[in-house]
Amino acid sequence: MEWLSIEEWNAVALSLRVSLWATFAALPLGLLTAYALARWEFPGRQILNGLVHLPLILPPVVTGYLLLLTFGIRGPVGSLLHEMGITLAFRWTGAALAAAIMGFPLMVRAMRLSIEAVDPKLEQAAATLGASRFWVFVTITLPLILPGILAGSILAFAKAMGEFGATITFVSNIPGQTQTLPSAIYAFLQVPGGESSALRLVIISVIVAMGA
Amino acid sequence: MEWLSIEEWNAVALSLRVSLWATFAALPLGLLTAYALARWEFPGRQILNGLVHLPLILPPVVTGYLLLLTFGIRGPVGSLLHEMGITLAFRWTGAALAAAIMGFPLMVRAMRLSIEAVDPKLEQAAATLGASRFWVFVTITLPLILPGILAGSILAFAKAMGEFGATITFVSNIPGQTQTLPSAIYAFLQVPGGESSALRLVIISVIVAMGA
Amino acid sequence: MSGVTLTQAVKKYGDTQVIHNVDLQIDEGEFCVFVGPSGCGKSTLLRMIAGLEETSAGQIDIGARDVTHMDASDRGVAMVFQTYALYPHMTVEENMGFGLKMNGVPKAEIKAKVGEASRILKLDDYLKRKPKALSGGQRQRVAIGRAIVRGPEVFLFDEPLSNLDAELRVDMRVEIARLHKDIGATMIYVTHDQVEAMTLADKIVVLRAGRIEQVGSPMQLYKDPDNRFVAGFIGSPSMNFLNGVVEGGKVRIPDLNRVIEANVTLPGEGKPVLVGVRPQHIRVSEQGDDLTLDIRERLGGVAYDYLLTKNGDKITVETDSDEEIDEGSTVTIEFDLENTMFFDGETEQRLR
Amino acid sequence: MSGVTLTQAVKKYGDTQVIHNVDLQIDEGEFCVFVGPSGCGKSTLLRMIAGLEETSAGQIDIGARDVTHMDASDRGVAMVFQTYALYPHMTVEENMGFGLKMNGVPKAEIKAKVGEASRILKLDDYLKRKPKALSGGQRQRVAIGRAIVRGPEVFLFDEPLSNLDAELRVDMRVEIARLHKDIGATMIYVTHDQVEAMTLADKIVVLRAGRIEQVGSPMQLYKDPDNRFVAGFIGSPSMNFLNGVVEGGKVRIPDLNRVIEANVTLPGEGKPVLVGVRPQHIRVSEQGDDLTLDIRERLGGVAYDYLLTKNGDKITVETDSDEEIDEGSTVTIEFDLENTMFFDGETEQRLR
Repeated sequence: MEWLSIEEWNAVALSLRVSLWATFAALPLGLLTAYALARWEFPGRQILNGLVHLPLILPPVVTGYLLLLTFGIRGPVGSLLHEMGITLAFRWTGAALAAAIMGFPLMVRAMRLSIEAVDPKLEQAAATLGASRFWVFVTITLPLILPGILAGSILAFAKAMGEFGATITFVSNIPGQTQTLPSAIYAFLQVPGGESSALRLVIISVIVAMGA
Repeated sequence: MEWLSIEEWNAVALSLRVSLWATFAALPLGLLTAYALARWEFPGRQILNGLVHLPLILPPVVTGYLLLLTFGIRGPVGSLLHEMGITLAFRWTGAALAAAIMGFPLMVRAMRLSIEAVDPKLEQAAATLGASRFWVFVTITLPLILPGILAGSILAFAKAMGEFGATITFVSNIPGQTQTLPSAIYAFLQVPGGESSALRLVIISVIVAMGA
Repeated sequence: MSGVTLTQAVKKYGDTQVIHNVDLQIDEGEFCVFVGPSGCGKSTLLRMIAGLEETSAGQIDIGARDVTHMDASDRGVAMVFQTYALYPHMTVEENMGFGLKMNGVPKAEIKAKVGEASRILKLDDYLKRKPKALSGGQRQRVAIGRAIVRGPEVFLFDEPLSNLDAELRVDMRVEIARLHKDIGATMIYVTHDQVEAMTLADKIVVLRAGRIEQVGSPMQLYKDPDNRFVAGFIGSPSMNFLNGVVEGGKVRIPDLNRVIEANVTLPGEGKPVLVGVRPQHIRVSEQGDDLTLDIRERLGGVAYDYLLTKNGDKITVETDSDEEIDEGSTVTIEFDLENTMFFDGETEQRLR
Repeated sequence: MSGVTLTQAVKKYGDTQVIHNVDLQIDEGEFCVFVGPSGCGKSTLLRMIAGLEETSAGQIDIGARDVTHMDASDRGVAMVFQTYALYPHMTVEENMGFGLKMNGVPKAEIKAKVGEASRILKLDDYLKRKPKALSGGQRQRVAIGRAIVRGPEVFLFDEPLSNLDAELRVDMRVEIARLHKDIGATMIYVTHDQVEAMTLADKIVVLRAGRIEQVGSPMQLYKDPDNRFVAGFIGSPSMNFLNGVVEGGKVRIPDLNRVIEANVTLPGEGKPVLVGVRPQHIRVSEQGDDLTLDIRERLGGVAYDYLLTKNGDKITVETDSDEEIDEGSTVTIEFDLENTMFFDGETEQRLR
């Protein structure tokens, strides 16, 4: 990649890694949450729904701050993880966590809509035709909601690629460590003469966003 | 306000001003766009739809950068406006523009859904009962979509209150000038000893977000 | 009140023509029903009269006014929709008074007229309710009331009973018939249900594929249809059509191994004709083996025998006898010449 | 194939009981129809047999097996839904073979059985299509085929014809009757349409508010109903009920100013009774002024006269005469004792 400086290339690679990890790690939990919200009646359903949507409602900076409080080295979960050798704050893993949490509402919503669009009669018909619960899910439900799963993942990935506020607040903007694409663009704009670097990264961002 | 410093108070007041202006200024255009997308068939409808959703898809930092290119003092629109005595870049008006653009897709989507939910037969029935187009809109359409207009405005306002990436990129982070609530939180977190200020502003943010 | 006249009315969507040069005269005070299978253009034609669809060519007059390019709101009509189209944010009273309010009528007068209509339609107890608190039948009555209160020159009904269940549909049908008798206004009514058409109409317009097939009173269409389509569409169960061939001035029916007389002008020797007999005019007889009695349906007062020809064509017979011929028996049928119609096998036009 | 037995079956949602201690025996190979107005619990009862609703109390047996708490997939049934419930991501062939595939049947055998069913149902040309490329009637046939191929012990139909238009409904009704005759399987069929019930059933179960009102063959229910509800529900148009009072061992009908004989055990003097007469058994006569002829509907072969009593109650009369009594005339009615049923005015039970 001759037309990208190492620093720029680092930001692109990091962003891709962060976003892919964020999307794939969130996928099973997202599907489970979407299914639970769409199909199950349980106490606390409304609370779960609110919780999932929280990152959409709160300012990203606030979400990042709350992540810092919780998962920072001195935070309740963060200190625990730190003892187990996992550090999130100011690491790329933290950026992935922030991206996953910011993309989670979008992912869950798309999946939930696709699950709600499945006529329960289709699953009931399969049951009366001799299909067990597992086979009903695999042969009927899953193929029907696949477009929703895909759409949700793409939305989450795109959100992760563009996420800035929560990331910069939670893991800061350390080149090669936590400097994702948007952080890098921002950083280049602060430095005199950085406009051309910023422009190149903007173009990459736009291409990725349009592709997704 | 004794428990807020002047700087903190400034950020809160500025954010409210920016968000209210952004919401109210976007309202008529948003309603028109939503109506056009929901009801009218015209060439370029898909393009308009894509354009409206662009700020949702692009990373906020990129949107901010594009705003800077367009509305900056040296940008094509910005230089024109500058000659007319209107400067947007690095001013609170620019923050309002950024907030309006970021909230626009959410506003339009909510309004559009509510317009699409109105059965055209209701409007047709009114027409056959002798109501002109104007009265059909005022007596039938408007009351039915009012909840959607309200929801769209609240969403846009909440988005404006939380917007960070585009704002900081376009108008930077000048205390008392362009330092909105999220920018201020971010700024306080960068300074040693700023955590308590940040915490207070986070609490205000959360209250506003929950209220909306 | 006024009549409605369509002159060479045409509707096109882009290049697709859905209404083909329709000429029609609906007299003042007449109850006119547009009937036909789905997609025949009956609703489109109604919406053109209402002003909800633009007319591509031709002319539409209501009374003495040419309304072809007039706004719906200026045509002096009122339309009742299948889905009721009540305003959810208004009470029953406000819904019913809407038309007058839009025309600037004083409040006291609106109240009086709404009260009168609600008395006729037995809606007095529901005036303060919102539509969602009403049953389907009540909603449809409110929609009709809203049209009555407006006092239009022409009432338009677009399948108003299709969303009601069967029992209520019969009740509302009778109510609409009584309404027309009472107020005597011009009404145009669209339905796909030939029973509604038969029971309500002064004049039935049978449509197919955007063209008028026949216009006439219900009994005219039943007793004297112009073509196979109308003969098959009007009457329940549908008329049976047997394939025939002209042979020496008579008609041979291969399925029945029989040659019958025909008191009509037949096409040339060897040409195909269709022999039409209604299920009510056929008797099943065990003196033959041309047909099989496939299924018998008993409905209490009446029974239907479904017979199969050797080719698998179906013949329906209505019987009210308790006579017992076993399902699966071989049988034949008898019918009288006076109850038989003949149609050209190629053009499907009635032979007279 | 097996019969189905319900013993004291109960369904509750929370505190609301919707099925009340239903006892029912459906024999092997029988065509049993559950019929009743909406909300009567007929679909719930079917879904309890299918295993799609839990049974709150009581027992359900299919053949010799107690299936009360068994999973739907283990009950050996196959259900046909009103909305077809075809799998949009599978072809017609895959839809029809689904049941066998789930039961691990080899591909060749699936293909053979699907081929056989598609031949019976005339679906050969559509095997490679997706459901969305089919018409409503074809979809319903695929749904029925899917159930046939599975080879269940019991077929369950939940209002399978309600989404079809009137004409197709009659055709499909006849096809289902023929199917039952051909494969002779036990079938349970839910409908709100008494015509479907009358024409299809070996045994009709009339339900109201979660309770069985009467069980019997179609003609038993028509000719010998146990109570007013069944008498009014079975038969079209509905039976007329006139208010009467017991007076000196006879029944006085105030609306007709008349005292009639009754060959049944009447309740005590002065007690109310209902006099039931079907529209087919009434003659309209001009020799009286008890009633008004409100509206006459002509359907071609048959006509309905709607009469009003002085209280505004409606009496329906079916006539096939062309006789012309003007709408608005004052008339009276005649009917024979042998065609008259009496019901207790308080319990609404039949008096015999």
